[in-house]
Amino acid sequence: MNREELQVIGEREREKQQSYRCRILCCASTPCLSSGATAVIETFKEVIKEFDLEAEVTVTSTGCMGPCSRGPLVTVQMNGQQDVIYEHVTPELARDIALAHAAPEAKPLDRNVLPADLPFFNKQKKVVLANSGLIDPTRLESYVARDGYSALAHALREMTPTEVCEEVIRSGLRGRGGAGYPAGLKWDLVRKAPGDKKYIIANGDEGDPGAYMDRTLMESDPHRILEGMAIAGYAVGADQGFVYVRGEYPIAAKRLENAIRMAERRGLLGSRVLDSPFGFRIDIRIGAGAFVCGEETALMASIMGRRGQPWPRPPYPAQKGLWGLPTLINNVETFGNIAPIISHGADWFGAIGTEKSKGTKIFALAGTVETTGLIEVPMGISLRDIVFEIGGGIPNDRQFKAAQTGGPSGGCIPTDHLDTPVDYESLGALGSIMGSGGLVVMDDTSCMPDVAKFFMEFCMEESCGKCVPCRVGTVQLHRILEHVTDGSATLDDLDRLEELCVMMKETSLCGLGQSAPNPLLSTLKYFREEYEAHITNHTCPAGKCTMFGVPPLQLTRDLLRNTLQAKNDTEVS
Amino acid sequence: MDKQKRKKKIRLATAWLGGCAGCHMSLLDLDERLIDLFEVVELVYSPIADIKTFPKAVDVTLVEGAVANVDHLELAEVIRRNSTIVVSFGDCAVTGNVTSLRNRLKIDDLLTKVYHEGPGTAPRGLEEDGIMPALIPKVLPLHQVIHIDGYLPGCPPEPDHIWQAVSTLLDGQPVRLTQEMRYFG
Amino acid sequence: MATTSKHKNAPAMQDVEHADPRYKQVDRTLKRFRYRQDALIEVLHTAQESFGFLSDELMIYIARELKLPQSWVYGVATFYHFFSLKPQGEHTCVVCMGTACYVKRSAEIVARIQGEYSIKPGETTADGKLSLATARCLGSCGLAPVLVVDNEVLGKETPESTLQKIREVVATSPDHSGEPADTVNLQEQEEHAS
Amino acid sequence: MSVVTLHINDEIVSARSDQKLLEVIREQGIEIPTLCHMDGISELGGCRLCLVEVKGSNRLLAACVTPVQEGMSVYTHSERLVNYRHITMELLLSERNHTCAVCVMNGHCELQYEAAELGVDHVRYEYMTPDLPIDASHSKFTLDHNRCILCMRCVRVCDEVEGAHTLDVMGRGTNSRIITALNRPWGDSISCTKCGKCVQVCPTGALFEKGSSVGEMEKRHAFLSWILNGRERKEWHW
Repeated sequence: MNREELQVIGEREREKQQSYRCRILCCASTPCLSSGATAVIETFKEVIKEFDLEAEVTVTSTGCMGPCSRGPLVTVQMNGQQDVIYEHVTPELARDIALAHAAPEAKPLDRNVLPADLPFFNKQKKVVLANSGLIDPTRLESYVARDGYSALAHALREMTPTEVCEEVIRSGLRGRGGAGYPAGLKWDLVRKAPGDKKYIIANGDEGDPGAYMDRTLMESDPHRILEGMAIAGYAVGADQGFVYVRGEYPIAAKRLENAIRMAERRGLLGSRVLDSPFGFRIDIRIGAGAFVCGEETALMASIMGRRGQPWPRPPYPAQKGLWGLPTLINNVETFGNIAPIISHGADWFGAIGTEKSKGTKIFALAGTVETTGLIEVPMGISLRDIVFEIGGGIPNDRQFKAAQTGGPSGGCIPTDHLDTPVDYESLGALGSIMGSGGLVVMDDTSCMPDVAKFFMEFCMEESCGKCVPCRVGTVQLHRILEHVTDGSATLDDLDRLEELCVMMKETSLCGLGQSAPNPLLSTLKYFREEYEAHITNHTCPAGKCTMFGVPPLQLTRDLLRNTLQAKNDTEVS
Repeated sequence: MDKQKRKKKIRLATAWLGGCAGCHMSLLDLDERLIDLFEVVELVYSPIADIKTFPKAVDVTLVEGAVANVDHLELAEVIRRNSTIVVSFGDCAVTGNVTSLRNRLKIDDLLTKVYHEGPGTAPRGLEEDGIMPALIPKVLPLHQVIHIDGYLPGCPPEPDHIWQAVSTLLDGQPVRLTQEMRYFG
Repeated sequence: MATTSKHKNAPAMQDVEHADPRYKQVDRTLKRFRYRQDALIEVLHTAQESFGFLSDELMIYIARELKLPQSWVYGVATFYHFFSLKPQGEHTCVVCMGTACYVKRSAEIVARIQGEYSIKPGETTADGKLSLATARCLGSCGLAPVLVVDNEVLGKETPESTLQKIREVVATSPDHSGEPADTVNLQEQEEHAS
Repeated sequence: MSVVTLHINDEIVSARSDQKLLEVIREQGIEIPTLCHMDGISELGGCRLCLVEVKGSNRLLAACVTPVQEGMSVYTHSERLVNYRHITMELLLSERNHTCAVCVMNGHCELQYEAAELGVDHVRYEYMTPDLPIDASHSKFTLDHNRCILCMRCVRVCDEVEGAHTLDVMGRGTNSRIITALNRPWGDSISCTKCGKCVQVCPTGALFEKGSSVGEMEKRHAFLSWILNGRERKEWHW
């Protein structure tokens, strides 16, 4: 297939869509599926069949629409009218929706409609998720109809690999996996690395508990990632790519596999991409349940079929990666940004976001907030806007306490810093990280030492065991936190806690160990009085921890007193 | 040690918690140096002396053994309260050592094995009668129970090392051991 | 390689592999990856899907086919949470312990199940009826707390509703013809949807 | 091979460009502790004792895996490093049951030596006292998991020098354990050649020859360079 044929496919698909008077889009990503989307889709199909509406109404399963807690979600598009989004759709409601919109004088229902001016949608800026919820992720044509693969075609025909790298550098795009290393610089390093065999890896091993951006992207718009990878392959001179998908995401893996097959069949991947001399293949590797495999060297070990243990850098993957060859490894969300950058140009992209953090970021908004779900916001937006505008505030009249970003590698941000702009530097300055984009909101029923313990336990179980500070340090930190939360710790323990945290940050081998103390350090920094309340007053301000009330040693002393008492009693009698 | 300058003798105590008394044997192996020692110190409490209660206002206490039962716990607290300087004396006090090998076992299993299954079976209920001090769930090194001012590892510490540590202490210096003197084991 | 199976310590593999058709699925994956050693994890995935768990015999077979040391295969299989070296119970309950679910107190659900069936996460009841597991985020944070009972995803659960569900499921007699009619597998839902 | 110059603790030093920092530091007579490193086998970078500060890098680098670079300025014993090594050693001692007094390697143990060297006279962290087995099924050697510090020297020497790969490691994190075959008794292993290389390179009393009692086990490392030199120069091809 060449560029012209690609345009024809897109044109034909658009015409076909326009021919329907009413298009019903049903979200079919994991959250909506688990709240009953399948039955809703079935109902729509039945109704269309029952009333012979095949020529006028079409039903499409799409990717994520955003407000997952309000699922199953359904969008209805009518020619010349504004889209209507329905929440909490049941099969009964689906029937009503279909009939209401299919009627000659179509009028939306007055039930379960999400208002069009909902801040949840207004405050967002969709770049990576632009297609999510609007296209059928299982059909290539659906993606092509929204100018899919045109960026790849453009890059292959109009740009040299160097120019592609320069464009990405100029855009200011930074890695979306967490650390925020400039993506273009990485690409350029791999491009300049000697050798004619190189690899591209898309990191979809999203391990942060509370984060599901990458899964949604892979499920909702798989071709976007493939296109980004192919452009990267062209830019750095690689002919093989891998998508490493977390094992917990079977649907994402399946849709990607399907997408790869279709792209290969159409000549968008394979030995001659779009009839050019450039050849690029993509394979999928399924993770097997190890958080540490999100770390790039561990991930590569896992792709090579080994224990997912990181190795010391340098040498960096750009020089020596998979099988010792230069490897470009980026997060799937990073690859999701590539096609828009090539299509619309670096300047367009650079206009979004802040000085040092360009573009948008996808967050998985979860926890105690009115509307949870997946959001994409321009960098630099304040946390307050995210929590109170987009998220709609804290339910049940409770107070906001902290926002946890970056999962087990990130930190907790308290009320005082709610107006902090969300970008790499500002979050870093607060002792947290952008991370891959988990954002969990906590209300005043959350106990901070307990939250720190939760994350430390996570890191302890996920530590690969290669280096001592992480392997043993996490265990010791967790043990001390256990003592804090059961009321048996001392103030000395707090000092020891801090010292060990700093030591782990500086001496651990990989990112997991280096960032594992972050949740602890940030809660200790902003909620120290809570720790002290546990230690000195033996109380948990949030009412979460079960306290001994007295340290175990004291308990033992009571035992001693009883023993002495028993002794005396025997002597008396 | 400058014996002439001292007017008042230093009040020294040694205590014996959960250990094998090997450290005290090693102390006695100071041999003729003991004579020098006792010219400047007064031994106010020790398993090798017949004193029943731990006295007040002790200058230096060497504690052998780990904290294994409630009696140890109580004594450790008294020692800390009544002493200016407390030294963990030997590996059991410093690390738990052999005494702590039982930490992997449940106390009940341990007592059953020792008192009810072995030779010379004791009548059941002995440990519940309060005659035996209750064992604490895990044997602890001394510094996890009370604040410690100096550590003298070794199993047992060599008499030379003891002499080095004690003589610096008596000179009013903190315990500072050279590398070859601070080996565990 | 033949010498391996003759050795007294290795189980007689030849008979097992041909008698059991499930080895064919493993063979297919082996062939697909051209017996490359770096395909180990993919092969283990297939093996686990076909057999439900990785037995010693299975791992010895895979080690031999990929010409990898047995300790290597075992090291990889135990590194990743996905691989189970023990057979699972008839019914499984996976409770999500991701941050969002934890904040919404999924730990209490685990504690209640633990109390009722006296099994810890990762364990199976003595009668082999129920396996309890915890997961690190099932990616349905909007529905927290989330759990999966026999492949059915349940959202916004309480300890009571969970226990009731588990009691119902465990009470159903094991249906060897497949899954109970009312359970809907996520994967199947996906197939329906697309 | 080109030559580079660099600063180590403010002294100018020259080195071959293919050398690792650790080697150059040791050539200067500077003692820097290591437990996972061993001349002759591949590097692991896991014990984190040989971390050094390099000017211009905000991360601490493990000397055993860091290649020398022209003009780099390295500090080996800053206050921060000394403190971190101290903590690392405490962590190691707290992880398993290192009861020196009843260990076959008492007095010859690298862990014991480095602890004394680093001034660790007590451990401030809680002892984990895990319940770990001892594998005494082998006819010549014993594997005591209680003393293991997971330095992986045995795994690497078995794979790289002996070529048997009998040993590997299972599990992850602090639950990692050295295994033979499918975590079966060592004595049942069909790949073990009983060469004893793993025993000789083990820094602690985790691997020892049967029949040795407390303090009797001493390890010899010299065989490794002997074998490797011989292989490299093909000395025995006649």
